[in-house]
Parts: sequence; structure tokens; C-alpha cells
Amino acid sequence: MTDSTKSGFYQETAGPDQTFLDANELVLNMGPQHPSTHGVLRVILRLDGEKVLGTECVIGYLHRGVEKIAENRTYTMFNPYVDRMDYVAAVSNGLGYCLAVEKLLNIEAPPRAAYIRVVLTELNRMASHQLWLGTHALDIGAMTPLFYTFRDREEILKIYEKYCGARLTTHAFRIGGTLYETYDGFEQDVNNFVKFVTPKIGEYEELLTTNRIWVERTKGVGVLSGKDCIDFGVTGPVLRAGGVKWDLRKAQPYSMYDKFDFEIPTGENGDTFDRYIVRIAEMRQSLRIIDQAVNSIPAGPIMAKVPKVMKPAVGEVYVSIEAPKGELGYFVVSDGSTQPYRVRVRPPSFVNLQALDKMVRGALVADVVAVIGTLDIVLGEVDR
Amino acid sequence: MPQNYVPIFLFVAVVAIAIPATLMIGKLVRPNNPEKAKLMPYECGIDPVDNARGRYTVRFYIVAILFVVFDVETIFLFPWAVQYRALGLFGLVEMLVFLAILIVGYVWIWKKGALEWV
Amino acid sequence: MLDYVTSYLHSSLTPGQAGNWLWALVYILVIFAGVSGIVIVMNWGERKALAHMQVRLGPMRVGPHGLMQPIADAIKLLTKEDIMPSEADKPIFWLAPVWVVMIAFSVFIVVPFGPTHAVTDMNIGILFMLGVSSLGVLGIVMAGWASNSHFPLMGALRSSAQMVSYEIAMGLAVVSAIVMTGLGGIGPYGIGSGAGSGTLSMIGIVQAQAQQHVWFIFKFFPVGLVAFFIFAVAMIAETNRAPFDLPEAESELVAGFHTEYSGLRWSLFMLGEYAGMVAVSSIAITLWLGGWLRPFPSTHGPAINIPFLWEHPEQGVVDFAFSFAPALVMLALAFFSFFNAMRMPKHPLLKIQTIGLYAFGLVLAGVGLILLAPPVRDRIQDIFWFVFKIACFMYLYIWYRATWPRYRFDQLMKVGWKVLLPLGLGVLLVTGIIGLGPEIAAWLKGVV
Amino acid sequence: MSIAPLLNKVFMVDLIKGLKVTFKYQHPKEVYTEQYPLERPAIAERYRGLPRLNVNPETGETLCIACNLCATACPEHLIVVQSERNPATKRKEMTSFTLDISRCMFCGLCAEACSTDCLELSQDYEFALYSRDGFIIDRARMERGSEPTVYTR
Repeated sequence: MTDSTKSGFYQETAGPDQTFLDANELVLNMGPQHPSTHGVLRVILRLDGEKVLGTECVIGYLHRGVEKIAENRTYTMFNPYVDRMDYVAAVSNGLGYCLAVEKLLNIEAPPRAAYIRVVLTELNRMASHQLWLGTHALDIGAMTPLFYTFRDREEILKIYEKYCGARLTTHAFRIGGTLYETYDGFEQDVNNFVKFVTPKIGEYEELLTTNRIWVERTKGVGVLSGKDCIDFGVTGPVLRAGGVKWDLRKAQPYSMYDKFDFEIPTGENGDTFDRYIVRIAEMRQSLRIIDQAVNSIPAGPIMAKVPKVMKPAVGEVYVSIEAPKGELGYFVVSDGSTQPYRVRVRPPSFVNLQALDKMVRGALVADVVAVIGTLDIVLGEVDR
Repeated sequence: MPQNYVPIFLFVAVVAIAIPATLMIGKLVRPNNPEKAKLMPYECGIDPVDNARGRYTVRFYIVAILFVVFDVETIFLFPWAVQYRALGLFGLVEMLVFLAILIVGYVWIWKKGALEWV
Repeated sequence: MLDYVTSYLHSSLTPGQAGNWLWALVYILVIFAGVSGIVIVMNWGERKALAHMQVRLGPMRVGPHGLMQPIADAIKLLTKEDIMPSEADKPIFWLAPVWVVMIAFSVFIVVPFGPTHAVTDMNIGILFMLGVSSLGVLGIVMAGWASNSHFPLMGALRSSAQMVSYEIAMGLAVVSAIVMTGLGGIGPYGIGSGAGSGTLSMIGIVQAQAQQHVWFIFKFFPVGLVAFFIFAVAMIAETNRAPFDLPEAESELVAGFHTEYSGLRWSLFMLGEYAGMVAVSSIAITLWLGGWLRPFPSTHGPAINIPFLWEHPEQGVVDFAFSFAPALVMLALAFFSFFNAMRMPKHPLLKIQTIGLYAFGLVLAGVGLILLAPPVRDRIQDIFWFVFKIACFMYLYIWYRATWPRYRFDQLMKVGWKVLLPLGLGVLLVTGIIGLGPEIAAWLKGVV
Repeated sequence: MSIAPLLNKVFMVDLIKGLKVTFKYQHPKEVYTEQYPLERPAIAERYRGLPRLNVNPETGETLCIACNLCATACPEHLIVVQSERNPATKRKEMTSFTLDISRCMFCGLCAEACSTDCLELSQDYEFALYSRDGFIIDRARMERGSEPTVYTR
């Protein structure tokens, strides 16, 4: 990594009218060991005093070759690995992968399994957004929301632990349905959680939404309009904050999402504050979906008929779902053997991170951390 | 009264003995294993790109100059504040004239954008 | 020699005024230890209060409820390896933390903990405090520059810009309080129009409040309150605390100007920061909150005289009631630790801790009982109220830190230059005009 | 600006609202963290912790039939089962079973593959060690199962 700093890299990033090493410019390394880059992201900042003239992201510090690992594992064996990409939304990752392989195998999860999947994925969306809110607020300097959101997220993790035995990297779903039947009191637990967390979201808002410091720090910061989002391929809450009503749960419903009644919250300006509002609203919508889903889980089997040894026909599929951070897509190619020929993941964080430079150019150093926070990246997913 | 000021020097003497003494005591008990990587300036785990003692943006110097102007203004206000009753209406008007001159300057720098940062 | 020592005990002057260097040295050492003690208590209190606001427990392992945590930290920092970056400017790197601590403590020379409980009382006391406390920024700039690293440099520059910006608003607020000190005398136009002059002496300022029977925060309501508000905001910014903690904004600049410092040197910065917080709080207390005066300083109530218990013919029942406050606070704390000791889980591992907490409660109760004794009770009043007010300020610092996000640098400068500075000028003008109200009215009558 | 937001701004209602929330949570009963070794967290029944080899509770014989399905199912190839054919019963019998838990991700695929409910993920979660050697566990350790840590002074 140190080589890139000496190989004329900075000259390339400098604009034509700015000569590098002009007296006022300061090159600052933010990361990989930095408290607010949300992992091992390295952002090289060119600064004029406090003003950002340009950024360059260096990624790959957490590269584990997940896509390559997939080529040496059977379809079933690869399932736990996808949890480790976006580890704060492991359940969503698992859902995407299972849906992709199910499409490849031409099977479909039974309705009961689909409902359980919806409940758990929406709980996961809550958990992911809560973690985002806590860390984002911490980036902006409010330390307390982090502890409140973690406390409330803990209830979700407890439900996961009771349901599938793990809290973070859950490995909750299997190809063709779910392995685990709901435990006794699952519905009760989820309903209690919904009741418990609804006022807590109001509390987060009391701490932040109207707070003048928070509003000043987020309004008009890191603006990314809907058109820019589409140009960059940015998805998820960032896109919706730009005013584009696009949610894969509505646009191409999967896993029985068309059965539920919910809204797609959108913003207007596409700034950090709008993204905050959109995600808060999404938490409330998630609670709505959970409420509908958990009280109408149909009876029936939880596992479709899946061959013991999976040998999908030669072919390829692309399946994408609306993960908490945006469109999470799996492109799986089968050569007819038990192992995938190629698995390519379209991680939302990786694509969203591209927009960083556009969002922070001309802003201040403090805005960089606010924007990194608001993009809600997980480096495990960016680097895979 | 001059003797009121003597304790300042007493105090400086106490601190000048106590703090370095603490540092010395620390030197006796703490380990010392310097190593190249340890002694490198912190740059988020990357080798530093260049020296940190370059020139820096000029805005900070503007703030410094403004500070000098306005802090001197405040200092001039102190004697007036102490003798405020004695000077009466005359002193107040004089002070208003003094402040008016400064406020004109303040409005000018505001309009000029010296207080903006981006 | 003995005469020299005892003669001071009967004097009603500060040691500096009396020219008694021995007692001045004693006071200096006591203040040195006392402020360090406040910093230690604050260290523990901040972690506990912050933790409880964040639904955590905070330190619990070292001693009962983590009471020994600051000591454990001190030992840890003392035995930690001290790293000085290879390209640092060594003398300046060494001097910076010493300088910060020295400045932070020097301010306490003139802080009046009571009418005679100050090392010295200068006739320019408040000017001395403002001047010396603003030297602290020099230490921070030295630290940032000497480290030869980007993050400390940025932190130091931010810090210097921030501190000098808020210095101005702070000064204007102080001037408006100084104006108020001169309004005590009785002149031709009634109360407040006498020819008395104001004072810059710290003790004089509190005496002016006693004489005018009002804390300056309530003088010309709400003018005094606004001036206090300006000072309170500026004081948080001056001490680099949340929401103005930009120089050490950990999410942006890692640790700001002390990124390269470790071990004992780093702890000196922390000591300086907390001592600085106590220092600016004591300025605010002296100027607006009546210094060592208790609440309702001019209400005495009907006079009473109880033999052996209360023999001040000139003071009344309210004074009598308030004189129990120090002892009651101590006993309340003692009760609190007994209560917590009883609530400790019954577990063999916690036996020592429970006993320790009972012992701590006993010590507090003992101090409380000593404070009940009449001679001690009378002498401790002024110091108690001063420290009590400081404690309230410290709690507010913690509370703000737990609640609010951090300002961005340009917004911080905006608040300083575009909000507080005009507000400070306005408050000063309003104070001046109201203070001369009768004269202005008379002059207007003459003109008309 | 209408009058209500202006008053809100001047009297800093937004900031005070936040202060109210943090003040409220100071009550000791709101404390959410646990004093770990004294209060142990409740572990769910399905918790996937340290793998364990079950034995027949009556005879004490292992349930493992050395079918090697777990070793095949493991995505990380951490399980090594060695077996011998018993000439008397003509059955395969497990002679050794090792598992490297330092690389185990507790996905539970081995337990799912086990056809005799022999291999199971237990609720034991305290197996931190000072060296990596101890992480390769053998049959005896796995049959002993959960060994909750006891803290003494």
C-alpha cells in the first residue's frame, strides 16, 4: 500500500488547474486505522486547510476472496460464508443467496418458510439501521444514541439466538426454505419487540431529529441527487433519500413481499439529513411489515423438496434483494456440477462507496466522516 | 499592592518543581523499548506521506488578526467598566463611539467574508 | 516564628495581601492537592455519570463501584512506555504538557474559595485569570506543532482558532459583569447610582454581589442571564468540551493535538484539561453565581440565638438552616454509599468490595458528623458552597457531553463570531444603558 | 419565521429535549449491561457453541458410526474422522476424531449432516485459550462436553 503513495498517485488525482504540492495543500490519510472509517477503509484526502479538494478510497484491506471460495465449495457449504460479507445484515445476505440458488434449482420455498424469512429479514433491517444510526451519531459526536440503539438491537439478536442459535452470523436460512421451525413463543417475542422498540425510535428522534447541532451538521451535507444516484448505481436508502421511489421489495417482489402493506419513504434533497429521516422511516415501515408477517405465518412445511446433492442444470441466474444497505445481488453460474462455476456478488456498500468523492468534494473534513457514516458501508462487504 | 503578586512566582516555582519531578519519577518506573515503527508519527497505520510542517491555509491567520483587534477592544473596555460610575454619561457616550467604530469594522469583515470558512 | 504563623490565623486578609509567604505556600499546596483531588473525583464521576446516562455501569471492578479506578489509571499511566516520535521537536514536545498543566493551575492563585480563602487577591484578579487561562492555547499549539504529524497539527490549529474566537465573547460578557460591580452605591438618584467604582478583584466582585444582595445572573433580569449564557457557551468552547470538542474530535482527528502523546505526558494534558474546566467554572461562579455566597445570601430570617449551637446575634434562622447544608450533603453521600453497599449482590467475590463501600460510607459519615460541629460548620460554609457550585458545573459538562452532537468547525466559528460576539456587544450596551438609567432619564428631562 | 419555532430556537427546546432523555436514563434500573462472570447470560436452547460428541447415556458408548458425513459437510474441512473396521461386528468404529475449533465458524452444517445425532453443537461458549494448540480438540474432549468456567479467587 505504501508504494501507491510514491508512484505519482497524487498527481493523477489533482485537477488540471491545481498543481500538486501547492503550498496550501495537505495530504491526509484517513484510515485504515481510524475511528470513523467504519472498518479498514483508507481515504486519502487532499485538503486546503479544512476544505476537501479531493478524495481517493483505497479498499481491499479486508479482502478474503469470498467469491473465489465459492468456486471450491458446494452450494450448501457456501451458505455460511455469505453471512460474513455484510456481517451486520447477515440474514439478508443469506436470503439473497438462498433465493439465487433456489432459482437456479427451480424450486421455491414454501409459504411458511417465506413468512419466517420475511420476519427475520425485516428484523435484520431494523438491526442494521439501528447499528447505522448509533455509529453515524457517534461519528457526528453524539455518543449516547449508540448505546441506546445497541441496547434495542440486542433484543433482535436475542430472537436470532433463540431461533437459529447464533446472534450475528446467523446462517438462518437454507436453500429451499428454513432449517429451523419457529421456537415456542417466537410470535410473542417478536410482538413484544415491536411494542418495545416503537417508543424507542421516538427517543432516538428526540435526541437527534430536531437538535440544532444535528440538523446543522447534516442538512445540505453530502448531497447526492436522485439522478446522481442512478448514474452511480447507488441504491437503497441513499437512492430513496434522493427522491427516487425505488425499492426492490415493491419493484420486483420476492419472498412474498407483495402480500404486505408498507410504504417506501423518500426524501427530497438527498442530503445526509434526508438519508437519516428515510432510514428512521424505514425502521417504522419494517416494524409494520414484521407486525403483519408474524401474526399471519401460515402452517405448513418449512422446507421445499431439495435434492440431497445439489446439481443445478447448466445456466446462470441473477437474483437481487433489497438489503438494508441497497440492492444486494447474487450472480450464480452453474456448470452442472455440485459446485458453482462462479459466484459474483453485487454488494450495495461497494457500489455506494463510489459516490463518496462526489459527495465530499468542497466540504469540510468533518463532513467526510458524516458522509462515510451516512453511506452505511460495511467493509466486509466492500472488500469481500 | 506588590506583595499580592509575589505568590505567582511562588506558584510557578512549585509547579516547575512538581511537574518535572513527576515526569522524572515516571522515567524511573516505566519501560523504554523504542522501536522504529513505534516512533513513527501516527498516520492511521500508513507511512507518513510528507512532513507535517508545511504551510497551512491562510484562514487561520485571518482569525488570529481579527482576534488581536477585538481582544484589544475588550481590554480597552475593562478600565471603562471599572470606572463606569465615576465616568457616568460622558464615559458611556465615549464608549459607544469607540464601539461604533469597531462595529463598523466588524460589519465590514462580515460583509467581506472573512468570517466564512468554506 | 510561631507568632509569624499564628498572626495570620486571626487576620481577615488573604495570605498574599498579608504578605505571609509561609501561608501562601501552604495555600498553594492545598490548592494544588485540592484541584488534583477534584480532577480525580471528576474522572471517576464523569465515567460513572456518563455510563449511567448511556445505560451502562461504568467502572465496577477496581474497588467498590470503581472507586479506585482513577488510582489504577494513574499507576497504569505512570508505568506506561512514553513514546516520543523520532522527528518530534523534543524540547517543545516535552514542554507542552508541562506548560498546559502549569497554566491550568496558575489560574487558581486568585480563585476565591471564601472571603479569605485565596492565595492572593489582586486588584486585577479577573484580568489575570482571563489572561493566564488564554495562555493555555500556547501549550496546545506547541504540542500540535512539535509532534510533526498531521492530525495533531490540524487539532492544534483548530484549537487555537477556536479558543481565540471564543475569548472575545468571553471578554465582553466579563466586562458586562464588571460594569455591574460598580452599581452598588447609593447616589443622588437612588440605589445603584452612587459614585462607587467597580472592581476587577475576584473577592471584590463577590463582595459587590453580597452588597447588592443579588447574584449577577439575576441582575437586570434577563441581562445578567444572557451575559452568563454567553460566558457559559464560551467557557465550554475554551475548555474543548463537547459539543465544542473539535480539537480532539475523535471521529475526525483521532485524538487531535495529543495524538502522539502517551503515558504520563498524556495524563498531564488530561489533568490540564480538567483543571481548566474547574478554573473557568470558578470564574463563572465568581462573576455570576455569587462565588462563595449561599443561595438567597441576603435573606436571614428572624434572629435566633441557641447556646452552644448558634451564637451569632446578627444572623437569623435561614442562616442557621443553611449552615447544615455541608454536613447534610456529606451524610446524604454516606447514606448513598451505605445503600449501594446493601444492594451489592451477595457473592463471595464481592465481599471485599462491599466492606470497602461500607468503609467509604463510614468515612463520609464521619466527615459529615465533623461538619456538624459548630466551629467547623461556620468556617466551612463558604468553601462548601464554592465547591458545590463547581460540582454542579462539572455535572453539566458531563451531561452536555452525553447528549449533544459535535459542531463542525465552520459552524463553531460561526457561533463564536456571528452569534456570541454581537450578543456580547448587545449585552454590554444594554447593561451600560440600564446601569446609567436614572442619569439618562435625568439628562433627557433636562433636554426636554 | 413564525413565532413558535423562533421561541423554540431561542429557548433551545431542541437541546433541552435531548438533555431530558439522557437525564431520564440515569436511573440505575435502566442499566442494561451485565457484570459478566457474576451474572451469566441466558443461553438459548439452540445456541451453536462448542461441538460435542454424544454418547449413549446408558452404555457410555459413542453414537458415532464413523460415516464421515460431518467431515464432508464441513465447509472448512476441519473434521478428521479415523475409523477401523471391527472384524467381529463387521462395523466401522471410530478410532479418533479431531476438530480444529480455531477455524470453526459454528455454522452447524456438521451437526445437520450427522445421521445419528452424535455430533451436536453444545451451549458452551467459554473456550478462550492462551495458545492456539489447545484449539485442536480430540474425541475425549468432545465427549466430555461443556466445561463451564468456574471463577475463584
